[in-house]
Order: sequence, then C-alpha cells, then structure tokens
Amino acid sequence: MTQFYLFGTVAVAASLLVIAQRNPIYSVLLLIVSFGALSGLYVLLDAPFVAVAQIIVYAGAIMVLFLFVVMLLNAPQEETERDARAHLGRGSDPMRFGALLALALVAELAWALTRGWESGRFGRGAVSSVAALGRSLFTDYAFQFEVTSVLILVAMVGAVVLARREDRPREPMESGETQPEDRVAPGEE
Amino acid sequence: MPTLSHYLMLSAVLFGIGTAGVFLRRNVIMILLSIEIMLNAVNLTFVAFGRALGSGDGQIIVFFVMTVAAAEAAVGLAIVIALYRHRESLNPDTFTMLKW
Amino acid sequence: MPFPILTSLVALPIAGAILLLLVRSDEGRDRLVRNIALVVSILVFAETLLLWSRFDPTSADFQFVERHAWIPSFGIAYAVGVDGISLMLLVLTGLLTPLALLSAWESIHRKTRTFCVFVLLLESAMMGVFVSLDLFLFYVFWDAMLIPMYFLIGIWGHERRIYAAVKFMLYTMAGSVLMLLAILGLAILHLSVRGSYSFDLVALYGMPIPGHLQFWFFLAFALAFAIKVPLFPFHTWLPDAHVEAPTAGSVILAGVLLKMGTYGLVRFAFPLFPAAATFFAPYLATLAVVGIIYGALVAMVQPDLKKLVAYSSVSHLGFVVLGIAAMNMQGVQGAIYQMLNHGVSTSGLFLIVGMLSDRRHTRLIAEFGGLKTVAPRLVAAFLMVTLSSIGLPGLNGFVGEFLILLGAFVWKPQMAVLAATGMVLSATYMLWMFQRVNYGTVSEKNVSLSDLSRREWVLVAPIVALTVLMGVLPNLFLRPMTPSIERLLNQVRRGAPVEVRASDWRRVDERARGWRARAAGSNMTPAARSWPRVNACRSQSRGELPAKGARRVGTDASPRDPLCARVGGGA
Amino acid sequence: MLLLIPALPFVGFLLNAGLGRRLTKPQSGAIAVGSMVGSFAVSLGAVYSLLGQAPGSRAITRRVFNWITSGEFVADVTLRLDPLSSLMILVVSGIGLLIHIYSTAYMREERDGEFARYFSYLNLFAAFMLVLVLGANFLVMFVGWEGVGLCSYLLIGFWYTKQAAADAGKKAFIVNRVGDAGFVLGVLLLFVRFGTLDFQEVARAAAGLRPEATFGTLSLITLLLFVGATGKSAQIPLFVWLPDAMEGPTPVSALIHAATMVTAGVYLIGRNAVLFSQAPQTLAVVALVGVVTALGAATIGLVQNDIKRVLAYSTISQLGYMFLAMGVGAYGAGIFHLYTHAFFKALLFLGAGAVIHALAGEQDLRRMGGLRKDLPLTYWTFLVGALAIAGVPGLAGFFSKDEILSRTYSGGHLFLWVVGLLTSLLTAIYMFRLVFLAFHGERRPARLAATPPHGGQDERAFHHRLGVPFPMALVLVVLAIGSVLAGYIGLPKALGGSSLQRFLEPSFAAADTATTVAIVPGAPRAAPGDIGAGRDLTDNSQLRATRAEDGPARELGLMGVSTAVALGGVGLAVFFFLKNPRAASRVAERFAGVRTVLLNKYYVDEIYDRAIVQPMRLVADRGLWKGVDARLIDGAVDGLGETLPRLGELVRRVQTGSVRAYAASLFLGVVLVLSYFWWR
Amino acid sequence: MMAEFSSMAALAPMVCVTAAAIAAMTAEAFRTPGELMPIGPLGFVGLLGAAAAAFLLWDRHETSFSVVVADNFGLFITWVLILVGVLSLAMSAEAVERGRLPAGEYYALMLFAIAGMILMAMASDLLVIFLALEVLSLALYVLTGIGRDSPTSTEAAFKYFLLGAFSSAFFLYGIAFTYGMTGSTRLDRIGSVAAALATTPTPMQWVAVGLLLVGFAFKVSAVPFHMWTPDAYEGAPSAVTGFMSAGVKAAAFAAFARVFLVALAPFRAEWIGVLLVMAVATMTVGTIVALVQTSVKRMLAYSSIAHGGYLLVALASANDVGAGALLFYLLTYGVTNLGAFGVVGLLEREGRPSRQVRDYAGLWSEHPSLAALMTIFLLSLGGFPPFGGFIAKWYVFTAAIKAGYVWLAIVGVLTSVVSVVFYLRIVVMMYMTPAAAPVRLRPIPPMTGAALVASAAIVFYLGILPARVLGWAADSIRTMF
Repeated sequence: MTQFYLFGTVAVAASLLVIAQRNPIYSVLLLIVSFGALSGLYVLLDAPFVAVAQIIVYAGAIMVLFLFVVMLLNAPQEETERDARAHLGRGSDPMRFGALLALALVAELAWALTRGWESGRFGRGAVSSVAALGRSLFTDYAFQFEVTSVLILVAMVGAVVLARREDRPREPMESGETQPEDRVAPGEE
Repeated sequence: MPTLSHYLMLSAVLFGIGTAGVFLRRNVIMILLSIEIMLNAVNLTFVAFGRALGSGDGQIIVFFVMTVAAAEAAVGLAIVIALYRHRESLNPDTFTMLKW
Repeated sequence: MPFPILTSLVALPIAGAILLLLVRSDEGRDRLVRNIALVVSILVFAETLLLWSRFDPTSADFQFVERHAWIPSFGIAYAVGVDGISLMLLVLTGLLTPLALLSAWESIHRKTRTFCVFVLLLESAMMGVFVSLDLFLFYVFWDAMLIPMYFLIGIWGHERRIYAAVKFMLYTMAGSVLMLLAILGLAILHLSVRGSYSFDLVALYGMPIPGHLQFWFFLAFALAFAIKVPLFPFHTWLPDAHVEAPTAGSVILAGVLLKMGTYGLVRFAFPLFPAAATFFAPYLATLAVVGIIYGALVAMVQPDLKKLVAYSSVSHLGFVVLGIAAMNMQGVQGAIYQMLNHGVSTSGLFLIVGMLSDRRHTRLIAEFGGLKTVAPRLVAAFLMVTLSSIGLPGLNGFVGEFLILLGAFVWKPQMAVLAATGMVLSATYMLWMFQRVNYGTVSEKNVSLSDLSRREWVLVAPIVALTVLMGVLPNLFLRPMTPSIERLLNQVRRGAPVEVRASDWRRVDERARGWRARAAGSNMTPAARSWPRVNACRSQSRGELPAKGARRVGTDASPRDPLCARVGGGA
Repeated sequence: MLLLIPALPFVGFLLNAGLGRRLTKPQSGAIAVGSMVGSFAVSLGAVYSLLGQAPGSRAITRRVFNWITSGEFVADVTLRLDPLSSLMILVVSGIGLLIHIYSTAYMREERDGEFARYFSYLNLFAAFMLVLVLGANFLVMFVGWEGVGLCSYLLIGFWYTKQAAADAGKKAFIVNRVGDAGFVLGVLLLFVRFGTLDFQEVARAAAGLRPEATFGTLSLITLLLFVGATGKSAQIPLFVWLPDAMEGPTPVSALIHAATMVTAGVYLIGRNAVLFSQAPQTLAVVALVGVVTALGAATIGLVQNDIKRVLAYSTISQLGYMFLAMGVGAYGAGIFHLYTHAFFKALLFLGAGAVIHALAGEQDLRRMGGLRKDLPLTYWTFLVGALAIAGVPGLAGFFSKDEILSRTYSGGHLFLWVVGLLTSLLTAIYMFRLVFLAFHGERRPARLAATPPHGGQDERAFHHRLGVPFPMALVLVVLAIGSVLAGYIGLPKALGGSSLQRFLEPSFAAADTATTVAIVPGAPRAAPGDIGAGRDLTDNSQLRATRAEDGPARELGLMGVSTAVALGGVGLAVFFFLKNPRAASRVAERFAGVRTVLLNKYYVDEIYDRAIVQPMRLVADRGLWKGVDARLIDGAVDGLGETLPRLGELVRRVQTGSVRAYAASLFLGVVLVLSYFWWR
Repeated sequence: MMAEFSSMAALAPMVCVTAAAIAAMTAEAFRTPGELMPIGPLGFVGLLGAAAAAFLLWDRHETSFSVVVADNFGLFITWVLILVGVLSLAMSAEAVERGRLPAGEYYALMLFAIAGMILMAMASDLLVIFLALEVLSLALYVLTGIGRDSPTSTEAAFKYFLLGAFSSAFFLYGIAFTYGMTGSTRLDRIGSVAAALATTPTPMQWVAVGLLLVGFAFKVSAVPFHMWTPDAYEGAPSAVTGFMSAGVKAAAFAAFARVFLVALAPFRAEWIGVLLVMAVATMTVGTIVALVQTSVKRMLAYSSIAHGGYLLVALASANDVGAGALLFYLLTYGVTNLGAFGVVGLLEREGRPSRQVRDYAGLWSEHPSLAALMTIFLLSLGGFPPFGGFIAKWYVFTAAIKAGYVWLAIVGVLTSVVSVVFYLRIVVMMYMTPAAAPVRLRPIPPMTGAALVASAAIVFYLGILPARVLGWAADSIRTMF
C-alpha cells in the first residue's frame, strides 16, 4: 500500500512538474522520473517485464530522442509572449480553459470509476512470466506484431522524409504558399 | 493492498495531468511530452486491468502502445524539426497561417 | 416491343446535346450548332405531335407506358407514361423549345454551343418531369432540371444574373428537398403496408395513407410545388429569374417550368393525399387568390417589362392553383388549360419583350413609346398576346379563366368573386403597359426600330395562331384531358369522402396513431376507416354541381345537412 | 344564314387587317362597306323569314359548333334570331352600314394603312356586336360583349399618338372590365343555379319560379348582370368612361358610343326579361340607377362645352331612360327607345362630326356659332335630331320616351315619373343650348377650316370640306328621315296600338314554343312542379289586363304632359341661349357653385382617382412591391441568406489557427460527451 | 487461445498493397538521382493485386488470425479504398514530379496508408484497429507535411499530427476501458459481453463508449472534433488532401460501423444520443462555415466535414439501409471529392493563383473541360441528380426516415440546400465571371486527365445506374448483421 502511494505520488508529482516547467530539458528529465515511478507501479502489478521495458524503451529510447531534439533545436525556453489571436471563444485563454477541462475530465473519470461497480482486490493468477508473455506475443499477437513492424517502417520513412536536410535549393511552391495578404479576411466576401 | 480502483484513479489523474499539459505549455516539445504522459496513463490502466482480469493481454497491449508511442514520437519530432526550420519557433500559437 | 416514344422524347434532346458536344466549338460553327439544336428540338416537337395523334383520348389510363427496373431493391423503376393531363404539357414543351432556341438566334452569341446544349438538356429534363410515373424518377428530373436552367440564367443573363440564378436554384431546392423526404416517406410507408418499397405512382395511388402522414406529406409536396408555381409568398424568385434570364430562358421558365408546380399538384399532391388535399385546398386557394390580386397589383407598378410579365405570371398561376384547389371538372380542366394558355401567351409576351430588348437593350417601359408607328406588325402581335393574357373571349386565356372561375365558383363562390377582380386588374396592368409601350408619340430613341424580321415572324406566328385556335376550339385540347381528370377527381373523392375540417384532424390523428400501432402486417384500409365522418353532404360541401334531374329548382333555401353547414358555402 | 350576318363583317375585318397596307382607301372602304351591305341584306332576309313564322314562336336557331365542354358544363356557339335580336341586328347592321358609309368620307384624311385599320376595327366591331345580339347563350353573348369592348378600346384609341385618346381607350376597357367581372360572376351564379347558360332555357326555368320577395339568388344573379350592364351602358357608377370615349373618331362615337354598343346593357336586360321579372329587387335598383343616371347626366350635359361631350352625356342620360324602362318592367318601351335613340343619336353625332370636320377638329361650343348658314344641311338634319331627342311630338323620340314615361306612371312609380319628366325637360334644354350655341348667333373666334386660303391646294380643300361630302350628307339625310319616321312602328295604343310591342312580346315572355330546340344537349328542362309555367302565364295575363285598363284618355293626358315639358324645355333654351344669353350667364353666376360641380361632372372622375386609382397604385407600389415583396419576403429570404454566413463567420472564428484551441475544442468534445453520460 | 494460422487469405489485399509499398520504397532506395523510375505503376500493380484478391475473397468471409475479417463489408470498403488509391496515385504523378516531392517515399507512404486503411476496414479487434489507425495516420501526417518547402504544408502536418496523437490517446484510453470491462479487445467477444452488460449499465461503460466514440469522431472529423480538418486539408498537397478526405473517412467509418453497429450495438441507447447530436452539429457547422470560406480547399474541407455529418446520419440510423447507405455514400463521396481535389491540384500547377474561389474566375473560357469536370464534381457533392451524390444522399435520408429520424433527415436536406450555395459559388466563378487575366494553360497530363474523367464517369454511373452498386452494398452489409 505504501509502495503504491509512494510511486503514485512520485509519478503524479513528477508529471505535474513536467508540465509546470518552462525548460523542456527539465521536463524531459522529470518525465523520466515519472516513468521510473510508473515502472515501479508495474512491478507492483506483477508486470516486471513491462516495468523493464518501460525503463528501457521509454526512458532509454524515447526520452533520449526528445532530449536530442531539444538539444538540436537549441530552443529550450518557452516563448512567453501571448498571441492575441489564439483565443478560444471570448476572452478565455485555451490555457486556462484546457486546464479547467482537464479538471472536469478527472472529475468525470473519478465519478465513472467509483460508481456502479465494486473493485475488489486483485486475484491470484497474475501472468508475470516473460515466457508466457512472449509466447502469447508471437502466437496470439503475431499479426499485431507484424503490423507494428509496418508501423515502425512508416514512422522511419516518415521521419526521414520530414527531417531530412534539404538536398536541393529551396524554391517557393505555389501549392503550399499562403501569403498573409492572399487570405481574404472573413467578412470581406 | 491497493485495489484496481486505486490504479485506475491514479491513471486518470495522470491522464488529466497529461491533457492539462497539452494546454498549459507553449512549447510543442512539451506538448508532445504531455501526450506521452497520457499514453503512459493509459498503459497503467491496461496493466491494471490485465492484472485484475488475470490475463497477460494487458501487458502485451502495453508493448504495442509503447511501439506506437515511439513511432509517434519519431514522426512528431521530425515534424517539429521541419516546422522549426520554417518558423524558428516552437510556440504552437505562432503556427497560425492556416486558420478560419 | 412498340417504339418507346416517351423515352425517345427524353433521350432525343440528350442525344442532340451530345451530338453538339462532338461538334468542334469554333466561333464559325455557330450556325451549324444552332441548326443542329433547332432540328433536334423540332424533331422532338414533331414527336410530341405524333404522340398526340396516337393518343387515345377516351382512355383515362396512362398510355405509352414503359417500365423498366432501375433500382429494384428499392422498388424504383424507370416508369414513364402519359395521360391527358401530361400530354398537352409535353406538346407545349415541344413547341416552346424550338421557339426558345430560335429566339436566341441573334441575341446569344457567346458560347452558342453550350447554350444549345443546356437548352436541350433542359428540354429533356422537362419532358422527363412530365412523363415520369415513378416518384423517384420524377424527382430526379425535377431536380436535374435546375442545373441547365441555372446555367442559362447565370451565363447568358443580364446584370444581376448570378443573384437571380442562385436565388432560383436555392428557392426551388429548398422546397423540393422536403418533397424528397416525403417521397421517401411514401416509399417506406409502402414498405410497411405492402412489404416492399415502391416509388411507383400507380402503386402509391392505391395505397391508403394515414391522415397525419397525409398532412405532412401534402405539406412537403405542396411547398415544393408552391415555390415552383410560384404561389404568393414564395414568388419572389420569379421576377428576379425572369428579369435576368435571357429571352429563351424566360420563355422556357414561364412556359414550362412554372407548369411543373401546378402539374405536380395535379399529378401528385392531390391524388396521393386526397384527404389532406381537401383539407388544405381552401388555404391553397386563399394563397392563390391573394396571389392573383397581389401579382396583378404589383405588376401594375413595375417599371420593367419583364418584371411586369413575371408578376403577371404570379397572378395567372394563381388562377391555375385556384382551379386545382376547386377539384372539380371545370376547375381542374380550366387549370390545365390555363397552364397551356399561360405557356403560350406568356411565352409570347416574353418573346416580344425579348425582341424589344434586342432592339433597344433595355426593358424599361419608360424607354419605349409610340412603337405602333414604327413597328405596327410587332405591335399587332403584341396586342394579340396581350389580349390573350387578359383573357379576351375568343382567345385562349378566356376559356381557361372562365372554367377556373366556374369551378371555383361552384366550390367556393367567395374565392371566385375575389379571383374575378384579377380579371379587371389584369386588364389594367396589361393595357397600361401596352399603352405606354406602343401608343403615344414615338420618341427619338425608338424611331429607327425595325418591325418584325422573318425569323421573328416565325416566332410570333405560331403563338398568335395558337392563341386564336385555343380560344376558338378549346375542345380540341380539352377532350383528351377529360377522362384523366375524371379519374383524378374520382380518386380524390374516394380518398376524401367528406370535406376535412380542422377539428377533425385531431381525431384523424388519433385514429392514425392507433392504425400505426396495428399496422405492421395487417392488411387493412386505414384511410377508409380513419376518416371521421362519411355522410351525404359531400355534394354540398365539395360544391358539386347540382346533379341533373335532381336540381333544386324553386327552392331557394336549399335543404342543408346541418352537419355540412359549417363547411359549405356553395350557392 | 345567321352565321353570315356576323361573319361578313368579320371577313371584312380580316381582309382589311391582313392586307391593310396594300389596299387603297377606296378598296378598303369598299370592302368594309360591302361587307356591311351584305350583312344588312342578310339581316333583312333573316328578319323577313322570321316574320313569316307564327307570331308566338318566331325564332331561328343555328348551332354553329360546340365550343367548350367541360364535364357538366357545355357551351355551344349558337346563334338565335328572335324578335328582339331581329330588331337589334337591323339597328346594328343598318346604322352600322350608314356609319361605314359616313366614315369613308370622314376618315379620308388618314393614311392608307390607317384607313384600312380604321375600317378593320369598325368591321370587327360590327361582327362582334352582331354576335352579341345574336348569341343564344350568355357565353356567346359574352364573346360579343367583350369583343365590342375591345373594338371600342381600339377605336377610341385610334389616334394612338394622342395621349388622351390612348388613355380614354384604356379607361373604357378597364371600366368595362369591372362591369364584365360582374357579368361573369352573374353568369357563373346563373349556371350554378340553372345548370345552363342558354337564354331560352334560363328563361323557361326562371318562368317557373315565383318572383323573389326578398333578395335571393335570382336577385343576385340579375344584379350582377346589371353590374355588367352598367359598365357597358355607362350607367352610374361606371359611366365615367363614356365622355372620355369621345376622343375617338366621331363616327365611332356615333356607332359605338351612341347607337349600338352602349345599348348592349339594355339589350342584356331585355334579353333576360323573364329572369329580371322574377327579381323585383333588382328591377327597382335598375330603375333607380337608370333614372338617377338620366337626371345626373342631363344636368352635366347642361354645362358642358364640348359638343361631343354634351352628346355623350345625353347618351348616358338616354340610356338611363332605357334602364328606367327596364326597371319598371316596360321592356318593350325600353327597347323601343333604344331603337329610336339609335337613329337620332347617331344623327346628332354624325352631325356634330360634320361640324367638327368642317371646323378642322374644333369641338368647343364656345368657339362655334352661327354655323347655320355655312352648314345648312348639317344644321337642318341636326335640328331634326335635336327635336327628336327633346321629345317633340311626331318625331321618333317622342313616341318612345312617352311610352317609357307613361309606363312608369302607370306602373305606379310616381317619383320616377317626375324625375323622368324633369330629365326630359333638361334634355330639351341642353340639346337646344347645343343647337343654339353651335348654329345660331354670332360667329365666334373659331375659324372655319375656311380661313387660310393661301395656296390652291388649301383652297380646294377648304371648299371640299365645307360642303359636306356626299356620303356624309347622304347618311345625315337618311338618319334624319329615320329620326322622324322610326317612331311610327311603335305608336302608343292611344294612337293605334304598338305593333312593335306585340312583335317583341314573345322575347320578353318565357318562350315556351315547340320551335325552340334545346341548345344544350342534355340540359335540364324546366322543372315540372307546383309552381309551374301555368301560374306564371296567369300572372302575365293579369299584368296585361291591368295595362289594358289604362284608358287611352290617361295615355293621351300623359302624352300631353310630356309634350308640354319638351316644348317647355325648348322654350327655356330659346329664352336663355338664343334670346337672352345674358340671363343664362346670370343664372350661371348665381349658381356658380352648382355650375362648377356640374362642369366637373360631380367630380366623379376625381373621386374615383383619389379613392381607388391612386390608393391602389400607392398600395401596390409602396406597400406590396417595395414593402411586402422587397422588404418583407425578400428581406426575410435575404436575411436568412445573410444570417447563415454571419453565423458561419462566427463559428469560423473559433478556428483561430492555434492548435491548442483546436485541442481545446476536441477536449471540450470529450468532456461534453462524458458529461452527457453523467447527466443522462 | 491458439492462433489460427490456418488461413491468411484475408490478409491478401493488404499484403499486396504493403508489398507494393515496400517495393516502392526499395526502388527509391536503389534509384540513382535523376533516374526516372516507374514507381507509381508499382503502386497500381499492388492495388490491382489487392483488388483481385478482394474479388476472390468476395462472399467467402475469410478470417485470419481471428482479428482480420474479410467479410463483404470489409471488402466493399477495400474496393472503395483501392479505387481511391488508384485515382490518387494517378492524380499524384503530376504533383510529385512538379513539386519534386520524394517520389519513392511519397508512393510508399500512400500505399502504406492504404494498407493501413484496408486493415482498419477489415479489423475485428480494437487493438488492430488502433494499430491500423496509427499506420495510416502516421503515413498521412508525413504525406501532409511532405511538401517540406512549404510552411503551410508543415504546419498542417504539425496540427494534424498533434491533434491526431492527442485524440488517439483518448481512443486508446477508451480501448483500455473496454478491455477492462469485457476482458478482450476482440469485437466479437466485446459484442457478446456487451449484450450481457447492457442490462446493467455502469458509468465505466459509458466512459469506454464515449472515448471510443471520440476516437472515431476525430478521424471522421465530426464536430467538435473536426478542427484539424480544414487546416490539414488546406495545407496538404491537393492530391494528398483528396486521398486523405476520401480514404480516411472510408476506413474510419468502416471501423466505426463495425465497432458501434456490431460490437457495441447493445449499448445503442447510450451512444445514439451523442451520435445524433454530433451528426446534426457536423452537418450544420460544416455547412455554414463552408459558406464563408474564400479558399477553395478550405471550403472543400468544410464541405467534407458536412459530408461526414451525412455519413453520421447513416450510421446513426443503425439499420440495414443505413449501413448500405454508409457504404454507397463513402464510395460516391470518395470518388467525387477526389475528383474535385484533383482539379484543384491540376490548377495549382499552372502559373495562376488558384487558392481562392475568385481565382477560378473564367476557368470555363480558359479550360472548359476542366471547368466541366469540376462542375460535375461540385454538383455531385451538392447532391444533384443525375450524379452519384444525389443517390448517396437519397440513400442516407431513406435510412434516416426508416429509422424514424425524420428531423435528422430534415436537417440533412436543409443543410444540403445551404451547401449548394458554396458549391455554386465556384461554379459561378468558373462560368459566370470573366477572368481577371487570361492564362494559357498547359495541357492536362494524360494520367491525371484519365483519372479525372474516370472519376466523373463513376460519378455519372453511380448517379444514373446505381442499382448494381447498391446491390453490392446491400450484399455487403448482410454478412455484418
């Protein structure tokens, strides 16, 4: 019980700090902390393999990728000037609005998750063996597994296509060009 | 012992934090990070449910989700890089050439 | 298999249009293009005449019926046929299309080929509307017809053509989409009553429709048709469309398109939903009468010739709707006859206005004056169509108007009395216009106007001839209609044995609700049962003519069933 | 044969209208006159053969073709000649012929095409008028009825370049249309009531009815028909068009607006005498309207200065007389007056035409005078006409007018009789005022067409003009003779009995003879019932009996009174306008107000204009077109058309371009969906 | 639970497409710079193979791995997707060449996307649906941003990606709850458990249903989850936009229908309300905002949102007619929209401005055939007979009325009347407004031209002789229910 609360608190706190940071580097690092706490929770849930994967894949790979990009772009600080046009509706900043909605969502989820059904303690038969998981993965989930390979292929190709440096001189393209003055202000027509 | 509900509540809170992050931060990379938080929250739900159901499916799904998350991150960051090349900015609110 | 004459009526113009598309569109080939289009349209006209000659005037049934499955899973068929009601409208369409083409001979120079293509497509769609015996098919033609007309107005129109074209399109669509829903409702009703979808008109004629559905279906149909007619508050698209359309467009618009609305009322709205129709007839007639007077008054103050004629159309078609609402032999026959008349004489007016505006490039009445001095033949033709439009006995307008008034009078005298003011007003605005255009001293601007050219003679002569022929020998046209109209009347009467009162609707609805609860599968005739009251006051309340032999001569106070007293109003 | 009567002029019309421009004046004149001669001849023949039939059942019926068939409604084009219509066709084709002849000279100055056009209209008019009187049912009659209206429109506006003429033509047509609407409604009601439109059938059915004690269907029918009649015959309240109609060529005024067309209303009532007899309420209205019109028009006629307008009001007044006769049930007398009036009024108009012709278009009495010497033939014939209309004994007008007055009196309508007498007095006064102003006294400033003898051409034209051309002179003389003699076929009983009355009688009674055929196939017969024809016949015979009781003495007495009145009127006119013009002006000054009112024709035109025409135009223009149409309906439509884009504009703003705003929208959607479940 | 290796037949179509994609990729890899390589035709081969495979699978109801079902419903959508793919490839050729887009990657990604779509249409497992969704989405994110030189293209990709990722998190969360509730991600099991669960509704079901709904609603761009659509459509190269608008809708709606009409049908009472509101909102918002657009692509984007609304109507009707209507509508809408975007794409390459509606002025005089094609597509989108769009709408409204949602049908027809306004605006420009300056246009590349003409022919065919296709659609859904 205490472990749950420990990991839980760490995860929540770290996540909160992630979104409270201005500097993305700190955020990334804090997120790794959060993921660590989560993997602790996975252990508590008798899913050691997931816990390990969480550390390796998420913290080890994905977050590093993030860090890499942050470094690459060399733009750690968030810009703070406000864009006057970026308003949703009258006077309400999407920021505050979104946060409120997030609160509402949590409230709704809390309501949904506590009503109508009794959650007992976890039963015995947890599947925690890596062998069992592996077997299942390559039999029952073989097809899904293959699909993920395609997915990764697509992501790879995509990432290459998009992030590749220009290998030819830039020239403006009509198809994509929208000059600000080209746009007719609403109400003009 | 914590029950399923505890885990679900925790994941709900994390999910909420993730969504809030999408709105609170004005840096596209941070927004991506927030989405990662959301995915992780979902993962927690999967694992918790899997544990409650006594099946390994929950855990296996998490692997797939991780893969998806990685792929998304890769493409997303590539887009961010491409975008940064054009705009020299990571503030999502400045990307408003397309609107109305 | 006999020659599919109706299909060929629809297909021939399309074929002509395709042929035109194959011709290279050099500027120099305008003549060729025009001639091809004209020949095609004349062929179609000849075919309609052939149809008329083959038509059996003694039969009330649909003739030359062709039926092919189209979308069988929904009971949609390509079903075409013609009866006395639609026959004449086909001939009218056939006649007016070549005239419209001919009228554009000198006024349309831009994109002649496309123009001819659109006119031919329009003709095809119009033919389709009149021959369809399948509601779905009908709707397809009905809506498809908008497209070429839209282009005709929009491309070859005058200054505000785009506004007019869009307005025309939207008005008409807004009305007709609800009709589409009602059509769908009918088919689904058929499914629930008979077990299969059907859009077949004849099948739906025979299907009892519960009262509350009739109510809504009729409203949907009537709205679509009322906009097309156009009935009083829905008419404002018409002046704009007419004013902006090129002459050919106006001719077809006034000559045929407006008839689709009234045709729809006769063919669909009334026989399909007799009870609702009977209930709504007075309201419809009220709108019609308002339209008659309103249109006439507004026409009176128009400074623009085309607008004047457009408003006069509102007035004239008010008569037609009034006749239909009366739902007796004279009313309906008069209405259909008046459709033809209006088609002939208003087209004539538009042709002549077109000739004037070709010459002067204006349609403002004030710009003209004294034309009689410079173009006496033109003015003579103008006079003829004017008089026909006024309804001078001996010309066509009178026969229709008189029959409508008679029918309306027999049904609801007060309506006829009000409508009769339309007679006076029509003379007022037409003659005033005629005087301002043709009488007086000829002004500088008009001195050099030429009289009718040979082409214009060809345009005007059939119109004038028809106004006289139709005025003198109306039976030629009335006789083929009679059996079909009789069938229509019987159908409406069967469906609505008594006049429906507002207070009855509630009861009808209650019954219908009960009917719906029991409906699934049981083979009943709900309409017959759901009608609240069947009694003998029909002939009074529906305003039948006193039956021969049983006339109430000598008794001024007619023996009235007290139950009918509320409804009546007959003489 | 009957068909030929209207067909001949129609052929003339077709020829003149179709070939118009290619014909010379003599040719088109010949066509027109020839067709009328033919028509008149055929008419004579037809009447002759009619006379050969048994007196009680004189009728020739010719069904031409089936015109309209629609369910129970069947209308044939059928012509029928009976005593009444035989008189009418003679008047129409006879007077018509004369006026055609007159016109060949009168219209000589027109261009060839115009000349042919004139005659084509005139021929068309004759054709329609003949259809009107020959028509055997209401619908055929209506064809003629509207047709003559059309021709009247065309002929009034013959000089279409003249604004006033065009206006007058339009006014005539529209005012007539008002009446026609009533007519049509009457016909509709009639059909609903009787199931037929054939005159005989209707009469037979109506004869079987009891006269309506209260205002009922028959009264309504007849009243509506009478509305039609007031339009055509220029009675109150629809008389306003006739004075304006004088803008047309004078022969037209003579033919259409005096002798024939305007009497159609009277004919209509005569034709449906049986029907009207059953509706005493309507008859009362008819009589009242007639007498008021007669008096009113006469008073206006007193002060008018336009020679043709005086005659026009006189026509209205005389038509009022005829309606008075109809209203008191003296159908024969009314028709008799119609017949005599045709002669002398045509004569007067043509005479006036000769004057105008000679004065090169001058119509103002104040600028005439002393024409007696210059235009002797015109003067004398005009004088005959004036005497006839004034009711001087021995001339046509006297007999017919006296017949009406005596019938009025004997019918017990004392008030009407007095007013009638008063009108008679006024008639004599204004007619002789006219005569004296135009033909006697000094030459006024108006020059004869004589003055400018500059060149030889003009000189010849002048003489040519001054001497009334032969066709005109001939016609004047013939009409003058007619004006004297026409009355003798309808002598009052006291002086030997009225053969005309007897001749016409069957037309006014329910024709119930074997010779008449049912025109409408399957049309219902008169219903046999308790109130059958027999009773009605008894009523009629009783009526006749009462009439017979009126002794010749009383008739002679009445005759004397009216003679005295007529002569008195003439005398007054002599006093005021010949001997003491100053007295006349004194009176005029004394009653300046009244005079103004009369000069302005009781302001009826102005009232109509203010009360009907202007408001209607205003309502139509400002209220309906620009208000309801443009602002209300189009405004609503366009408003909808603007609201939607505005709404779109509003919604569009949500799409700020900020991806976070988009995410917020998405997120909002999520929360809403979930809260939907929450609240559900 | 043993994997069913017995049959992999159901995978054949997507395997073909994937193989073509990989081939395209490989070809690009081995291509020397400047060498012309027929990469596009490779795609055709793959697609035709897939079509043939789908043909052979018709009526056989093959299942592979128990998560991919080649039932007729899926096969119909597959055909639609293949058609969309073929037309898109054909229309892309010009754009790829001229925009100097990386051809191999472009075609590979497009083919991958098609494979993902086909998989999505055939998947009978939520996880597979999710994966397929990700495959196609990732490919499309990249395709949207493939015009890297263009800031708008990248921005569009960014927005599309960000919102897509955001929404897929919700979708995934929904899957998680569904999994927790039913113990499986397989639709058939979910269906059977759901039937039992529906009797005692719990809030968790609602959350699960709601989140799944959100996931699909995002992909079909239902209001209020639509906001990515206009930006992505406007920013993406036109050929991609056409492909995206047609393909994604087809795939997403197929999965949508499978999940909601079959598996979650027992919960109909729960989700129907949301769906109806969404349908109405989608139709109206899409329509009225399109009304005020000045950019053609953006207007078409909003119009496609509105069309999504009609598809939602078909879905909400939830009867056999509705499902049939869905299929038919997807087909017509896909072809028509592709055609419209194809014309837009063709104009982009000309040396004339083509973004704004007003830039279309006088197109008729410049290029009558292009204008005529565009008119056909626009009128079909507006629902005029005798074009396919009319039959499609008619079918949808029949479904709605049959299901008793008359008011929904009324909203539908009224919005479609309003929609005519903006479709006509382009027509007005093309035909009734003279061009500002006449431009000589290059001839239409034959491939694109053929694709456009084929699209127009299909639109006509579907409008005039729809019986056969309607029959197929009806057959397709028979196996589903």
